[in-house]
Formats: sequence, structure tokens, C-alpha cells
Amino acid sequence: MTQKNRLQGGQVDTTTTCKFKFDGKSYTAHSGDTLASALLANGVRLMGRSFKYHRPRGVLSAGSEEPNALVELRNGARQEPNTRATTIEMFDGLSANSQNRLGSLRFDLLAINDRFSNFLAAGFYYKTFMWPAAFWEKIYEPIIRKAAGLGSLSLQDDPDVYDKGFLHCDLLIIGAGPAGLMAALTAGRAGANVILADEDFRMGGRLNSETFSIDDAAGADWAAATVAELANLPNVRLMSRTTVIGAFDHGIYGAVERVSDHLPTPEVGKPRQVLWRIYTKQTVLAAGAIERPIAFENNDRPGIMLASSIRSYANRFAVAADQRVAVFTNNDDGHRTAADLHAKGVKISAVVDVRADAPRSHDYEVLHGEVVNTKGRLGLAFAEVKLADGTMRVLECGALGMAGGWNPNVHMTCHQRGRPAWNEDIAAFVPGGALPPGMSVAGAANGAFSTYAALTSGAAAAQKALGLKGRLPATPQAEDAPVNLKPFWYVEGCSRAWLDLQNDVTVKDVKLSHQEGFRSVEHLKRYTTLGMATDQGKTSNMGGLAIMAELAGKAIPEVGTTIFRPPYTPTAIGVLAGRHRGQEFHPKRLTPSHRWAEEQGAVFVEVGNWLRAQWFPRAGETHWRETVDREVLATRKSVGVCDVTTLGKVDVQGADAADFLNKIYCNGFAKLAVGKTRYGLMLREDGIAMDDGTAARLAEDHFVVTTTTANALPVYRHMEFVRQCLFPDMDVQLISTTEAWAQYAVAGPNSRKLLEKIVDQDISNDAFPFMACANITICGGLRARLFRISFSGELAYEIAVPSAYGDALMRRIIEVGAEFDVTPYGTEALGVMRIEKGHAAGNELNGTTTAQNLGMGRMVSKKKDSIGSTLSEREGLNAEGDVRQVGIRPVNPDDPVPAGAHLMNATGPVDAGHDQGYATSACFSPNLGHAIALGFLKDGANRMGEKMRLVSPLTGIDVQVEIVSAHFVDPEGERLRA
Amino acid sequence: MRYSGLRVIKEALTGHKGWQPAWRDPEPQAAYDIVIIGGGGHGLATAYYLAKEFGQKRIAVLEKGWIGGGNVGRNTTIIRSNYLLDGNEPFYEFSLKLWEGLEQDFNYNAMISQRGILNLIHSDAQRDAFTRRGNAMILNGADAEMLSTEQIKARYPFLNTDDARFPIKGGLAQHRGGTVRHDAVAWGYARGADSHGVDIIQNCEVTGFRIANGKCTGVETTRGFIGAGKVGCAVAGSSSRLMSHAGMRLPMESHVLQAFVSEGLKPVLPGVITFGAGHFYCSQSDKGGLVFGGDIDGYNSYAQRGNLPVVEDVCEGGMAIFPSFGRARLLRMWGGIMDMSMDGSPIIDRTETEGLYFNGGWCYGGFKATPASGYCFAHLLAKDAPHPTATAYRFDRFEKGRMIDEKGMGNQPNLH
Amino acid sequence: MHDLVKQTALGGTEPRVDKYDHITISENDGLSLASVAARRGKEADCHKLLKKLLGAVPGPGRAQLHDPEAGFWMGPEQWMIGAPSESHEDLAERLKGLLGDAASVTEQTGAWVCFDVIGPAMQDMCERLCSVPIRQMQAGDAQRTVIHHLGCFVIRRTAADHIRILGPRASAGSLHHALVATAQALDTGSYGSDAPA
Amino acid sequence: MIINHPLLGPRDSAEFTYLGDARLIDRPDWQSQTAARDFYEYGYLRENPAGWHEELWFHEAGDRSWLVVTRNTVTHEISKVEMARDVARKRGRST
Repeated sequence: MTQKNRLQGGQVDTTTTCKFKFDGKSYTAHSGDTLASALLANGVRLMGRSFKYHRPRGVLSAGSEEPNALVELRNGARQEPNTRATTIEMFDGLSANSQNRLGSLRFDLLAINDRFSNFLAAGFYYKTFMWPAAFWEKIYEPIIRKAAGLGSLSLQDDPDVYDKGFLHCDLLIIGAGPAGLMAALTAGRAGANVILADEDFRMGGRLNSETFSIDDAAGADWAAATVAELANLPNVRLMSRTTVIGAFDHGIYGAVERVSDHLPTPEVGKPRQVLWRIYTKQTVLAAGAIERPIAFENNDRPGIMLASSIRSYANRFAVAADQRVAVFTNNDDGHRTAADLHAKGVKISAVVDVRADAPRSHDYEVLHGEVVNTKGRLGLAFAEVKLADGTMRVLECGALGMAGGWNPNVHMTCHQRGRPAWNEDIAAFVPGGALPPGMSVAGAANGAFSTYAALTSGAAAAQKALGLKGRLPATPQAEDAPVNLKPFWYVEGCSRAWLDLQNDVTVKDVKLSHQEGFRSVEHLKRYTTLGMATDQGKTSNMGGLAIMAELAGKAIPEVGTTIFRPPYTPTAIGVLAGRHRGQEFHPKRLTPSHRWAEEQGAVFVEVGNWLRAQWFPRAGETHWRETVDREVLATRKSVGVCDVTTLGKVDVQGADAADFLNKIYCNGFAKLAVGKTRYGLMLREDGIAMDDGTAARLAEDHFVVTTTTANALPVYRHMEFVRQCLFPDMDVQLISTTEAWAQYAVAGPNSRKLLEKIVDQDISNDAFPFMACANITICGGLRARLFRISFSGELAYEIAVPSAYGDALMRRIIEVGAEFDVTPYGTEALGVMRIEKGHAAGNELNGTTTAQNLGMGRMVSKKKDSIGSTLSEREGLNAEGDVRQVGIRPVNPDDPVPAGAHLMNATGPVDAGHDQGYATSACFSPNLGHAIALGFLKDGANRMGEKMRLVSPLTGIDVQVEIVSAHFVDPEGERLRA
Repeated sequence: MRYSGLRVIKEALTGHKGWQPAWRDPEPQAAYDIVIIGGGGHGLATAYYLAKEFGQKRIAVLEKGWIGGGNVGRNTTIIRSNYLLDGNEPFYEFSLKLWEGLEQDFNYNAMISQRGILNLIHSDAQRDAFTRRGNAMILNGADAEMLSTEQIKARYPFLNTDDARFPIKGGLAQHRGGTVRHDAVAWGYARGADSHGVDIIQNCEVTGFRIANGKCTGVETTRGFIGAGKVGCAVAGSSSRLMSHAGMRLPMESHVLQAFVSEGLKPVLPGVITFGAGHFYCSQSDKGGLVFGGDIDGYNSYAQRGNLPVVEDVCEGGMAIFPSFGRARLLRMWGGIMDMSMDGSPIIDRTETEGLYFNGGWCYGGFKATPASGYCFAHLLAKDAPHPTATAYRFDRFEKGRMIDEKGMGNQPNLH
Repeated sequence: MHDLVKQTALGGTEPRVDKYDHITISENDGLSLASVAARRGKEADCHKLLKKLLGAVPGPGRAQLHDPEAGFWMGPEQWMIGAPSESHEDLAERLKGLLGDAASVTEQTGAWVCFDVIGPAMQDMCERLCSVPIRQMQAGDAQRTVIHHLGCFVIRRTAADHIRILGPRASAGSLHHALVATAQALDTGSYGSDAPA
Repeated sequence: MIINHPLLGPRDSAEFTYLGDARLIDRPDWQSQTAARDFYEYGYLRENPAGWHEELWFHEAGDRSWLVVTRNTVTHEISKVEMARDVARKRGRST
């Protein structure tokens, strides 16, 4: 098919031809086209369907404000719903499909909705679908949901990558039209670090769409020359295809650069888009203005467009919106559309102007009147005009430009809750009130609509922002036409006259909203959905406000606006996530023995960001339990080794180190001897257990504190808080050393014998008794640390070496331990052994348990001040019969005792009112041959031996259990001290 | 005027001329028996139940702006009763039951849609905790189901189960959970309250309390003094500001919570889903937008807007579980101000001033609580005794050490 | 002398190098590190001794690029000291010997992975990684910041096209992945007049 | 947001972790007669102003300093940033 509406000139590259498909049909275009311009060039006006009534829709605008021409761009996993045809850059092979239709675009079965529109007025759904109650979810809602929505996601994983980045500048200029370019020139020449960002792929703004001259050059040529000069300044960064999406606090702006969207697919390794966080000292907003439509009956047919966009298509893209064009205007600007298209040889049916004193033309007819209706099934064919004298005229036209005046793009001036101000001269909101700090506004965004005013204000804004002294640079010569406009929002008596084209909100709906008392602009928006479409009301809100104001008998500024929110244009969720998805969602933390564990075939488990070996399956083992049981039994029988590097480690030094530990632990540390380790329980200030671990005193003024894996960071933060904010003059220094040391637990009756083969010093029971610690050397001189502590309840040690030697140490332990059948064990066996031993861990230290609950109430020293000690004494935390940690075992050894199950009395009701407690941690104990659990039980200390029910209705479990001591294995702790 | 399908048809055929304002716009009277401060969901629901269920007369709701303009119009519309602790679960289950009959009760279609909520599980410890929670729900008479990864994958085949940094290991579902058209809740309660004679007075900001001899006798407003037998405050987000006029310091901080909606999409998500290894939850509105959110920004704020780091954090969470959402576009982000309390649970209680009652501290869970909060607050105002499901929501629980701390984060509001 | 063999942070026996036209990313496995924190009341002594060691005491956000020992500021009265591990395997011990009671010294060698990022695209790469104002940074500027959720130090070295990144050792793989992916995402093409030499 | 660190200059607030009201520096005396009430008020009651607020931020991804930031909770404007340790000393926490 030929491009029947293609004109001469413009800024498309007619030497290249791109093939593209829309709804499966092939067309040609040129590079420099958008999908919208290419379709118009090919005579395609029907591009979409409206949200509610499924009315046929064509393109309204030539920019990112487009509400109508939304398509599904690309196919397969790259399918991108709701993409504005007006911003899709043409490339060879482009493929797009229309959306939100049942059947074809021409014969959308859901267009039936339009026939019933009278029943589907604003808010109708709030008043019906209530009976019978069950029908809402079963019948009505599924139908509504299916019909609603716009485009579809492919539901395949997005194959593209997205990047994030950070930029710093003195001046960010948003928008590269005449004002933005002039601001950039002024600031760039002055040597400031400047970022100039524009959402378009071609900088120049309206200069590309108008036939104005600047000095002696065409506006577009001046823009190109200016961009070329800026590109040569090393201190200016030009960012086209970059939308600034929001103004955040303290001069931080979000911007999305579409790096690859103009390509068929991104190059390998290259991002599709980049999210930039721009830190700027000052900002010039030069975002231009958006033309507004006029509401009249059936003003939504394909072919009815913003008058300025008809100019854009003609002047920039060399496309006639149709071969017969009419204009409906309330201001002088609309006449430019007729003049420009006439000059390009397009037939002007007429310019209809609501003003009696409209400028006349020799080239085309100017009518004083209003467009009162239109006709045409899938596109505009005729416009009906009511002339001022009351007579009717019918204009034959395939395109009708609406010129209702311009709205400055104040969006970003309001991102920090500023409200715009009303400017009577242009009948529009302009930036007002409190702008985001550091922001100034130039050009049409500030209501300065002439090219000359834009250029001047751009230069002035840059000068002011940078505090430059001296005279403004000379402004080039440019048109400086005044705004001659008669506010005109809608044609009297119209009803189905569209305000929000996408959401199908008409003048009638606004009237109904007012009638029903939804009169605040926010109520109007929420009740009618006006302005809630993908354009967020850029082309619709103003008309709605004006009508509401009229109905309420108020001035427009009294009615006010809804709130402008980021993002300025809808932003891919993918780019906001950047690379942090899939395996890269969070960084991985690997222990020094990770590679070795992989070689052993270990199964890993996520613990925070750590990956830890969960168990080490051996050939022939068919179930993880088999593996874990073996690891536990082997450890308790001989010796096992487990990587415990992930435990948090904090180096605490200084003359007041012991006093400091006395503050952060509820139990005492002042008297701990050098060379000894002590268990410590840390409370939050509210008296609840925060974390536990050990503190090893390596010297009078040097401790190594361990935390649980999960709490390493919050505990460190807390310790710094105590140090800096509460006791600022203690001589104590903290630093995390979690990752500096590879640390392994070596546990079991043969652990000493094994370590004696590695450690250079005497570690006999006398020389190195239970809870001893020391700096040692191993393997003939490597510095190391040894702690005789035990989580498993066995004779056990933890040995630490600098991380770089962690791999080698693990291999050495396995090598020298072969004679003891040393068994590596993972977190699961670790967990089994600690449950067998009754040690509390994360499931017990759940942020609501007290030392008392844990059976450690007596540890809270009353003789000293420690964090949490005072509030731990509150009555609610010391109530009679409060829960205590207990052991739970099944009466029938084959029964499970799952964590999360609740304890109930053996007889009596099973409900929340009779809840006695719950199981916190559970496992199968290979030593006892049945499942065991730890739990919290009301008055638990006094209920040893009691038979109870453990119920988990969620998982269908109800078993008889016995309450026992939490110390299932070696309750006297003899093995530890062996 | 009663709403019904027949009425809609009749009006459609007669030019929609018969529709009346959904609520009156009365001038404030000199005094009321009960004045409710706050025309949000909770305040309007309180007035509605006071009038309808507790036979109270002469009630006014004072709203500083437009009704429904606070958090009831800014939330992510989720309802559920998947709570753990004794002090909470019966209350939220009561609320869910009220939701289930609400539309017929107040004759307004709030699009209550019980398409279910699913909390994903990513670790054994999380499974243990959710098992305990699910059991607590069932023992309290609510519904809960533990789903396997396979069951979840069948329901959400596009969930990331193959290449996840934190693999999905199951999920706790509450099928009676779901979503509600949030604005319609405010409007439905307003219309219902109005029809029972409640005066809803918009653009009327309370600037002070008149307190004499330990008793509150009314409120100073931008529209003059309004006398009151009892005053109930339900202005979550602004609680500290309001109650400071009564000389109170509250156990809470105000924080901004952001929420997000995508462009409209054809249906992909049937119910609500929450990520358990990051900050992200999501549902899809009837209109087609993905409605999602995550963590609070984390600093005290009254600004009703947030910042980029949380936006990115939430979208990272979204992409972690739904890698296909990358090509959907975020349409709008906004913020609401939360009363973040010291244990993550609310307060519905008398104050030390006679005649002055308080409802607040809802953290980010206030929307789902709306019916029960209104009902229980009405109960307290009408009978001077707490409703049986709300006995634990007292001011003095912090001093006495009886916190209701679901997350176990202690007295740090931004962690709840 | 012990006989255990060191492993690099990325888990190899040799440090890894990834070379592209516009950027080279080298794992630097040759650094011994130790932190030094002045004891309360001994700040002046500590400064004096550090000055002797490094030539100057680096202030906030600064590194003292010096041989064989170098150092950068970590926090108030706290510094990280580095030296070649070949000659200074026992750096922490030596520092403690030097500083005595004037400072707390903690071995940090094993806590960090170090990458040297060198090439004409260094600044562009840095902008894709973290929020430090790389184009304004001078040689010897040292900032702690976040790279892909990881707390890292970024140190601008003497050569204009060189930054050194210290990241948490346990996440060496994730950090390396981020660096490599970012290098690949950048244009390999010409870096303009503002690119570092 | 940008926090102008007293030592390091302007830094993105994303590098920081927030704690809350800077009155948390004023930890009561555990031996006071009114210790129970004092600690309750210290731990649980907040002014929570709409306006200027002194608050604690921890430079977690930076120099690990606690800072006292004076920030407006309505506009987010920051007027003052101090080292918390200095503030603590000024408030008499030196021992």
C-alpha cells in the first residue's frame, strides 16, 4: 500500500523505507516516523477502542499525552501493552496490534456497550449488582474484569535487561524545546555542568512541528544547530529519549532513558532502558504545554485530533492527517493548522471559530460558530457546524483539529504537593505556590507561549538558577504572537461529548457527578474516573474542571485541580527494578567453604543473603532425612564439621569494652576472665529478647562478640547506637569482622583429637577447658582463633582463620579427620542438634519473647543497668502462668510434632480461647528415634510430664504429646566439658 | 433513595433526572450528642453504626477536607483476617464478616471481592511461622489453607519458580480475603449514615477541644464551636496532631506509605499475592490496573508522598516474583500517612479526658479494619465499654507490657 | 611456616581479570588490610603515629595513597590501612606494635574483595554502579557507598582512569557479576574529551 | 532525600537507616524513683510533630555514624545535621 497521505518535506528520512505491520497488515514508513505518523501516512485512522464503550478511536495527539492510540507493541515475550503509537519510533520490522477489542478492531463485539451507554453512566456499578449477594463474584465481576483492562501482558518473563545509574549536575533542564535549548546554551556556555533531557527522540520540541523561523533559519534547523553546539560542550550531557518522571526530595529527579526501544531488540548485553537518579543543584522545567480539546457531541471519532498535532504530523512527519481537514478553535493558534496544511496543499474544509472577531483568511473559509456533532462510522466523515446566526453547515472532512488553548505542563512543579495558579489571560493553570526547591520554570510550561518568550525565559531561568551575573544573551528573532483566546470548554447542550477519551467520561457524566453530590474535584475524578486513564488526565482534566466549576457556580481556580503525581508518563516496572531480579534480586553471600561444599554435592539454603550448606547427601541416600540423620549421629558419635562463618562477629576493643558489654547484654561481663567466653543475652530496650550469642575475651580490652546470622546487621547498628548516642565517652571501638574470618564448628567426642592434628598449641581439657578462647596458630603458623563453645551439646570447638584460608582449612579438617570419619554437616543437622539440646534460635527469639519465656529470667541482672532491664520488669511481661520454653515429644513415637502447631489441654475444647501455647521448632531426633519439638507453653515450667494435644488443623494434625524438659540430650551437659 | 438494578434501568430510560445527592450537605448545628472527627472510612463507619446499630441520634461527622480523602482513598484495597495474636485475630475476623454482608447492609456496591490472598513462603522458619498463624486463624473461626509450591504454580503459572533468588516454598492462603473498591466504602458508609440522619460536614477542620474540669464539651472548628456530649477521634495519619490539642502524646509516629498502580491490563492476577522475601504485594483491580505496594518509606512524614528508593525496592520485589511484569508500566504513585504505632496494633479506647474517645494507630492495616473499627468504636462510644473483639486495643498496654506485636519488632514503629 | 593455600575472594587460585576494549576489571588479591580506631583520649597519639606511617592522616572521604602502607578514612577516628600482602601478611600485628594503646587494630584482610577498574569508560561505568559523583572526585577521594545493594568503598586512584572498589568478600561473586554486566552494558565506542586519560 | 553529613557532605538518604525521634538519646536513669514511668515514656511516647523534627539516622552504608537530623516532616526540608555523639555529649551523656 502506498503512503497516500505522505507529504513533502518534514524531518523523516525518505531515503530509508521501513516495513511494519499493524494488526497483521503490512505497511511502509520512513525512519523518523512514529507508528502513529506512519499509520496516518498510510491512511489508517482507526487505531484503537475506548475503555468502556469500545468506541472506535484514532490518534488524538502527537506526543506522550496520547489517550487513544494505544497498541500492543512487539510480539512474544517482548509484547508491550498500552504503548502510545505517538511515541513509538519506527524501525524496520516493527509489529504492533490493536488492543481492548473482542474480534477485530473494525468489528469489536464489545462495541455493544456503546448501545447501552445510557445504562452505564458514571458510577452505575455502585448502585447495582448487589443481589443476589453471591452473584457479584460469580457472575458480574468476572464479566466486568474480562471486559475491562486495556492491553495484555504476554506473561512471559521479560527478556530484556534494565540498568540503573546516577548522575550529578549543576543544572538539569527538562525539555529541549526553545526554552530548554536556550537555557542549556546559556548554562553550557557559562561552563556549568548541565543535563538536558527530552522525552522525544529528536530535540527541538515544538520547533520541529511549527513553521516558525528563528533568526534566519527554520525553527527546526535552529534547534538542530543548537543541539550540535551543545553536543560539543564537554560540560553538557544531552539525553534524548529520556523522560524525567518525577521530582523527588532535595533535587533528586528520576529519569528513564529508552536506550533500545527504537531498535528491533536491544544489542546483546545492552539494556533496554536505564533509570537515572539525577542529583541536581538547580532545575529548569521547560516541559512545554499540551493543547486541549473541546467537548462537543461525538468529538471522539478517529480523525478528530488536537489541531497542533495535525500540524506536527504535517510539518515534522510530512503526513496529512487526511486530505480534507477542518479546524474547530477558540484561539488564534488553531488557525496555524489551517494555514500550514493549506500551504502543504491539503484541502481545508473550514476553520470554525467560536469568536466573532476571528482572523480571516484568503486561503480558506473561516466560520463563526461551533461544531455541534460529527458523523462517520469508523472515522470522521462530516462535521456539523452551527453558525452564530443559527444556521447549520455540514463540513466534509476526514480530520478535524480541536484547538481549545494550551495547558502549561505544570506536572512536575506539583510533585512536592505544590498547587498551580490560575492565569486568566491564557485560561490555564500555570506553576504557582511552592515549587520543588531549586526548580524554576521557563517557556510554555510557565505560560510563555510565544517562541520569543520561550527563548528569553529559557535564558533567564538558566542565568537565575546558576546565579550568573551580567546581561542576558541576545534572544534570536522569533515570532512573538500574543495569545488571543476566548475560554470555551464545551458546546452548549452537548451530552455525549467526550472529556476523557480513554475512560469514556463525557460531559453528561460530569453533570451526573455534580447532581449526585460528588462535587469536589477528587470526588469527581474518583466517581467518574475522569483523568484516571493512562494519560492521567493530561488532555481531559481541564475540561472536567471547567464544567464542574460552571455547575457549582464557582471560578475554575476555586474548584482546583487533582494532585499531580509521578511518574510524568507511565514507566516500565522493569526499569524501576533494574538488574535486581531473578538470581540478582539480592546479592549472594557465600562462605569460604562454599566451593568445597559444592564439590561435596551439598544442598544449599538461603539464610538471609547467605547461602549455607543445608545437608551433604551421599550416594545411595534417597531422602534428605536420611542424610541429616547420618550427619547428626556421626557427629554425636565421633566428630562433625559445620561452616558457621555466617554468624555475625563484632570486634569490641577499648578500655571500657567490658563496661560496654555490660550495657548491651542483660547478664554480666565485667568479671569474665581473659581467655574465656560467655553466653550473652541481648534485650531490646523494651525488655524483649533481641539476640543471643557469645562474647570471647581475648584481652583485657578486647572482646569478640558473636550474633545470630539473621541479626548481625541490626545488632551492630544497635551497638553503635549505644556507643555513640547513649555512652558517647566510653573508650570502646567497634568493627564488624563477620566476613574477615572463616569459622567452623568442630563438634563431637573426637573433636579435640581432630583439632590436635591442626592446632599448634596444647588444647587438652586442662589447657583449654570448656568456654576457653585464644588466639592460636595452626598448621605450623597460620594465625587463627579457637573457641571452646558448643551449640550441639557435644565436646566442641569453633575455629576461625582469615577467610582466604577457609577453603584450605576445611579441606585440611576433612583430610586429617578421615581417621575419625569426620562428617561435614549442614544447617539442618545443626538445627536438629540444637533442638535436641534445647537451645533457643530464631524461631524462639521471635521478637515477642522475654528472657523469662526462654527460661533465662534469672540471667537479667538487677545489679546493673543494661539495655532493656527496666522495661523487662513490666507486669505484662512477668505475669503468672506466662509461657515458658518446654520440650514436646509425641506419646506415640511415630507421630509428628510439627512447628506451628498449637498446644491444647488433653481434654476440653480446641479453639483459640483454650490455646495453651505452640510448638516453635521441630525435627526428627535420630538419637531418640522420634520427632521432638521446642515450644512455648503457658505455665510451662510447672507442667512437665503433662499429656496434651498438639493440633494443627491447617495441616490436619492432632496428636497426643507429652511436655518434657527442652534438654532432650545430655541434660547435665557432661559432654560439653569432657 | 434505594439503589438497585431496576432503579438504574429506570433512571437510564428517564434521562438520569431522578438521582439525588448521595449525602446531604448540611450546615453544622450548635451541638450534637456525638461528634466524630474524621470523615474517612473509620469515622463514617462509626457514625453509620452508631446510628444504625446503637440507636444513637444527633451525630455529626466533621471532615477537614472532602470525605474519603485520607487513607480510605489511598490504600491498596485489601481485606483479610490473617492475623496471629489473640488481641488481633478475633477483631479482624469480625471485620471480615462485616465486609461479607456490607453491600446489602448499606445498599451500595463496594465491589467486595473475595478472590483470596496468598502469602508466599520462602524459608522453613517462615513456614513454621505461617503454620502457627494459619492454625491461629482456624482456631479463631477464620479460614486458612497451606498451599504447596505446585498448587501455587498452577494458580499463578507466571510466578518465578525457576530462577528465584529466594525460591517459593509454599504459601498461606486465605480464600475469604480479597479486595474492595476503596472509595466506595467511604461513599457507602457516608450515604448510609446520612440516610440515618447523621450530618456529614465537609470542609470543617477541628482546631481544638473545649475541655473543662477534665471533661470534653465540644470542638473548636474552622466553622465555629460545635458542642458535643461525646467526641470520637478517628483521624489515623493525623492522630498525633489532633490529640496534641488535648495535650496528649501518643505511642505512635506518622509515616508515609506509598502505593502504586499500573496501566490497565487484561486480567492476570485473580487475587492478592504477597512476596515473603522482599517488599511487594499486588492485586489487580476490576479496571485492570495492578495495584501494588511494599514497605513504608521509613521516616516520619506528613507529606503524603514518598521517594525513589522505596519505589525501586517495591518494583524489585515485583520483578523477583513476576518477571513478566517488567513490560507493564507503573502509572501513578502516591502516598498516605500512617499512624505507625509502637507495636503495630491499633488503639480504640477512652482517653483520660472524659467524653473524649480515640481510634487510631492503624499502621498500614486500617482499611481492612474499617467495618469492625467503626462498629467497635461505636460500641465504645455508645456503651462506654469496649466491644468484646477490641478489648486489647488500650492505651495502657505499653506501660503495662501487654503489647500486641504481630511482627515482633518492638517499639520501633517503622519496622512494623 | 604453615602450609595452607590461600584462595582468592572469587574462589580461584589466581586473581581474575576481565578485559574489554573500554574497561578492565581486575581482582586485586594482594592487599593486607587492617582497621585502626583511635582510643578515646589517645587521638593525638594515634594521628602522630599514623602520620609517621602514611605521611599524612587522611580526613573524611579521603585516602592517603602511599607506599608500602596506604590508608583511607572509614569513620570518625577510624581508618583502613592497606599494604601489599607479600610483605605485610601480618599487617594487623605490625600496626598494633606500632600503635600500642593509642588505637584498636582489627585485621580486615579477609573481609574484603578488591577490584581495580581501569579504562576510558571508568566514569561511565561508575555512574551505572553507584551514586558517588565520580566526575567531581579527585585522586585520593574515597567514598563508602552502595553498589547493587552491597556496601562498598570506591577510591579514586592516581591514574585518571582508575578506581578501586572494595566490597564485602562473601559477596565477591555478586559484585563481580555486577561489574562485568555493567561493563558489557556500556558502549564500547568512543569516550569523548571528558573521558579520563 | 539528601542528608548533608557533617563530615562527608551531601549523601543520598538511601545510604542511611532511620531510627526516629532524637529524644531516644535521652535515656532515663535506671535508678530513679520514677524509672518505670520514665522508661515507658522514653520508649513509647512521641511528639510526632507535623513540622520540625529532630531525628536519628545511621549512616549504615557510609561511615557508620549516627546523625541527628533536623527535618521538616511536612516539606522534608533539612535544616541541620549533627553528629549524634556530639549531641549526646551536649545533652549531658558524658560519663
